[in-house]
Amino acid sequence: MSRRQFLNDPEHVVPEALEGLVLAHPGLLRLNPEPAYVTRAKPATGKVALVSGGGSGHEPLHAGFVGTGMLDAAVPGAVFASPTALQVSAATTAVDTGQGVLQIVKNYTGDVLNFRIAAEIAGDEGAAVEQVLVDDDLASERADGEGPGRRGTAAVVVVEKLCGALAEQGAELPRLARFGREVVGDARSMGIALAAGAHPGERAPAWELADDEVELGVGIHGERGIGRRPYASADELTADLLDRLVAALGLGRGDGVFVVVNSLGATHGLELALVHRAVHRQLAGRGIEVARSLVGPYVTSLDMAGLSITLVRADDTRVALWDAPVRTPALTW
Amino acid sequence: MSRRQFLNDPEHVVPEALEGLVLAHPGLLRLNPEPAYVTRAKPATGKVALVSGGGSGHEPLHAGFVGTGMLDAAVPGAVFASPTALQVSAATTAVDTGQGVLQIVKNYTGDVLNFRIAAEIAGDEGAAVEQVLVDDDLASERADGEGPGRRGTAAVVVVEKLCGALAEQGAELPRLARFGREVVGDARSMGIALAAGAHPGERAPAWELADDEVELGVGIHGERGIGRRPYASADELTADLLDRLVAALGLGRGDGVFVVVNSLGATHGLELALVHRAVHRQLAGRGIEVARSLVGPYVTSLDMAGLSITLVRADDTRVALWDAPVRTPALTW
Amino acid sequence: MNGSDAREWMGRFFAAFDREQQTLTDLDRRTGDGDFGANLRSALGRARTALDATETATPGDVFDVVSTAFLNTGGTSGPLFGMWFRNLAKATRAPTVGVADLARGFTDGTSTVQRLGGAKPGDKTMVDAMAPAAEALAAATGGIHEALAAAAAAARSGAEATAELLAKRGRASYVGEVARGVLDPGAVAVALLVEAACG
Amino acid sequence: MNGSDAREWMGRFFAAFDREQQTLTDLDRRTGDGDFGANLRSALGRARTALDATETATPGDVFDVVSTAFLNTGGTSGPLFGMWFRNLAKATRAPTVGVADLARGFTDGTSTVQRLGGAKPGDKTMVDAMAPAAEALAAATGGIHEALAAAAAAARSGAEATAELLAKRGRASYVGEVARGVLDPGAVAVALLVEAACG
Ligand SMILES: Nc1ncnc2c1ncn2[C@@H]1O[C@H](COP(=O)(O)OP(=O)(O)O)[C@@H](O)[C@H]1O
Ligand SMILES: Nc1ncnc2c1ncn2[C@@H]1O[C@H](COP(=O)(O)OP(=O)(O)O)[C@@H](O)[C@H]1O
Ligand SMILES: [Mg+2]
Ligand SMILES: [Mg+2]
Ligand SMILES: [Mg+2]
Ligand SMILES: [Mg+2]
Repeated sequence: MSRRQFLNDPEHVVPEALEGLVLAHPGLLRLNPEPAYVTRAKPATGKVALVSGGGSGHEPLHAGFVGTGMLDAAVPGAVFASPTALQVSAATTAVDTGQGVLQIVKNYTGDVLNFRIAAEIAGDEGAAVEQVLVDDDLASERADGEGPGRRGTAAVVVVEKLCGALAEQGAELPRLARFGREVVGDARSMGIALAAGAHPGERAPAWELADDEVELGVGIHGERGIGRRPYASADELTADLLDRLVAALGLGRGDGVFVVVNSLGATHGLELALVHRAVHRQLAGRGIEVARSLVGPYVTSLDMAGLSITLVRADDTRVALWDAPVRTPALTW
Repeated sequence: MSRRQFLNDPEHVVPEALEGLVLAHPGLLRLNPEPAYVTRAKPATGKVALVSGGGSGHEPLHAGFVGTGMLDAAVPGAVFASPTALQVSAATTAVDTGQGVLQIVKNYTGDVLNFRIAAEIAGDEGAAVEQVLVDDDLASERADGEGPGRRGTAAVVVVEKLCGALAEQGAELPRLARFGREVVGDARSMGIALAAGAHPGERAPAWELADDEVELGVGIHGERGIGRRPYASADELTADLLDRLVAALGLGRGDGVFVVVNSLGATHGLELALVHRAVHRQLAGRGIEVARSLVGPYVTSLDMAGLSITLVRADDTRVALWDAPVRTPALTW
Repeated sequence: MNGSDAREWMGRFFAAFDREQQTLTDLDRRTGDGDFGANLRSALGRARTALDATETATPGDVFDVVSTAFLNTGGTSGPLFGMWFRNLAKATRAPTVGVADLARGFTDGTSTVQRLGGAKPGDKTMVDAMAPAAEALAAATGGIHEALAAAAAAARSGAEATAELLAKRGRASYVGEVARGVLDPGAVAVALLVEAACG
Repeated sequence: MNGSDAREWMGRFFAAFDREQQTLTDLDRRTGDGDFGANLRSALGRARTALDATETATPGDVFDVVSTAFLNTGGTSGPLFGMWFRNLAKATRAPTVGVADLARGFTDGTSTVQRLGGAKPGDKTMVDAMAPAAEALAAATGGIHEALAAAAAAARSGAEATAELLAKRGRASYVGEVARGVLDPGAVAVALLVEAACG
């Protein structure tokens, strides 16, 4: 089966989409075209700046989370490719107002390398830079701890929201970085797909599944997951993911969590909502309280038909930060 | 090719999704399970109440637009089927606080019939009810004016937003109804699809397209459109839709419009954003100013790969109403 | 007619529908989308359950329950039948009602259905059985049994006449000539309903 | 070495790359993902254009331009080469620089690449050519030409030796034994670069 997309030149998808995004939110976003990054329309002052970024194809991540209470800048790479070090360092120095910059980086070799270089360059130019590495994807965890480590997936939105709120309250850079790393340590995600997505301009999905199979442990770059399992009801599939997440975080009766039920691209709101119901009921059955939830497309993998579930330990401090005002294209309250 | 969805019993998709939605927004929404409708968690007083509804499968419509500055209640039917008259009348009387109720109805035979009956029943029970019929879909316009008239599609979100803001300001029922009808008269939409969606529990898409064709003028119920045209660049496809919309509204140099670039379900944020760029540039080229835009999934047709473009004439009053605060699951500022 | 007469009428209607459900579905399959039998079954099932669980005094109480059951049903016929019964209920609030009350209920119900659905007699819809039944009741001079028998006969011949008609409203209007010669299921259901009143 | 010597060095490097691009791509196809030639071409194309458009005085100015071009490139090699050149630039800010300056630049560049990429000598990466070149410069006692010739020879034999190695870093580590016997393209590119310094 062949996919098509609405696009002009596949090479220009990212810059054209950035332009279209910023035109839709002139009051919130500004686009720096060269090197490409997106900042708040009204720069914040007197606070640590937050910068994130990574490959495109995950929209609304990251540019959709630029605004009051969340990011100060987002740096988009090509589809599924890291932004360059100079893009990141330019964005970093652009938003630094002297309080320093927290970079939130998803754990992929290219992103890590380019953000690390960007941090050095920005450091040479006088910016204090700290990094929080997000590595929540349980499927990519290896028992021997070898390899590049767990990938960064949808927990990045929770990290950006909570750190964004803490920065807005005037927290200093070292504390912000420490807090962000604690949140990451308490976050795990796992994805599941019913069908792969396709790259802009390509007409075949990245892989095919048998009718009675689902792909378990998919990432957000169209990679295959860690294995297949039989297709089953939403309740059963949810239970499969939750079992693993709850065990990995060691959650038990009385614990509270943030939940993200995240569309990987083409999954409908009806499906997400009913999976969220299953998450809620199953966690309640284990005595785990859902403190807050996000249900929708937050960290997509092009038009993959799939979803991921993220759990992050919640406590009163974190809930207060969650509830703090946020005003971005994709998250506002 | 076969589709799958995340679901349990296909018969229970709607009630399960409603439960999951309301669990995700406990501060905003309340669910009345029987008859099923969704209201604000904190009922408004001292204003005309707004009620909308219709078949499910269009999420976030309508329940996603319940909240301050927009709807007071949403009444969901089964997938692509009108809610019953008693569901609607129950919701209508539940939210009436004596100022009357404005029902916003998309123009489909079943919806029109059931809302009309609901209005009579609620009227018998003492509620003053007026209706605004939304019929923006240009593709279903017939030159001879015969038949059921234009379908109601994505303009309903603009109508709900603007009327919601006006109601919040204390406007009385007759003025609200008049205003809503004026907005509808100034609104046209047109949809285009690259692939059909599939009903929950069904594995085949509703129809197939050749690789070099797109379906023009699709509605939001998986129907085929008014014809096929060759697949082309996003800029060209956008121009095709805009030409028709601009002509139908008689827009010209100096006019201002609201724009909705709406995903019909499975269309990715990158695609929507770059189509929005095309809309913006092409309208600018005609001297038409984009006053405000919405870009995202607002009125979907299950997991259809497609989008619709809506234009609504904007003026200062309407822009002020657009900018008024709104706080709902799917629209907040 | 008192409350228990009305209950018995509805019981006979449910039984008649059980017998004819397949026929009605087949008619809708040939003129519409084939769900008429299922729509009616879910409405009448709900009505039966609700009547069993509800105390009713007047005929109006009985028809209110049936009306609610129909108004809780999807499709086109459900809400229209619901409003028809609602009008009948409004006209029959007395403990015992006569031909004039029934005639008023039938007449108001028919005009509500026409107003809401936009169908006129001759459009090949339920109205083609409702309207003659209402006229027969209104014109009746004898007792209630004769009046209802006349109404039943009028409904039945109105329904039979739909075979010759071309549909102007509802789904049957989409199939045009193909539905010529086929009875309208909504009109047939009305005939069953009024016939059931005769005991 | 002054600013125009540095420019000429870079010009020879561009030319050498043009000759060897296909070979480098083939090596990356066998050990990685096959985009090394394209990544390098886009970086060097950008460097060439920028050098043409920029006034430079010192060797450091030249290497800054090249560094920026690499840091604007994706992939793994782009940013690593960019940081290598950035360190070289920092060590060569004088109008004329000598062996000691170059040695310091090469050494700092290599340790930055090792720190950022986490590769050690023997991991079958560009480091296997960078490290011996830096050591050769640091150990050189003669003039700049002899020193650079020694560095070039060291880089080349370091690159040649990668054939025997099993990759521990980068994409080549995923293919394991399959890449045994194949040169690491990054190391070969370093050899080309240092050889170009010899004129
Ligand atoms: N506009 C109308 N006015 C009156 N009766 C109608 C109208 N449209 C349809 N009907 C009646 O409804 C019947 C079909 O009912 P049903 O199958 O429940 O509706 P649907 O067409 O929605 O599937 C028809 O046989 C006809 O008698
Ligand atoms: N961690 C690392 N440290 C140093 N050099 C590396 C590392 N990983 C890869 N390389 C070098 O990069 C080269 C491949 O570069 P390139 O093709 O641009 O990267 P990618 O693997 O991202 O496609 C390899 O030949 C190797 O020399
Ligand atoms: Mg039918
Ligand atoms: Mg039907
Ligand atoms: Mg490569
Ligand atoms: Mg690569």
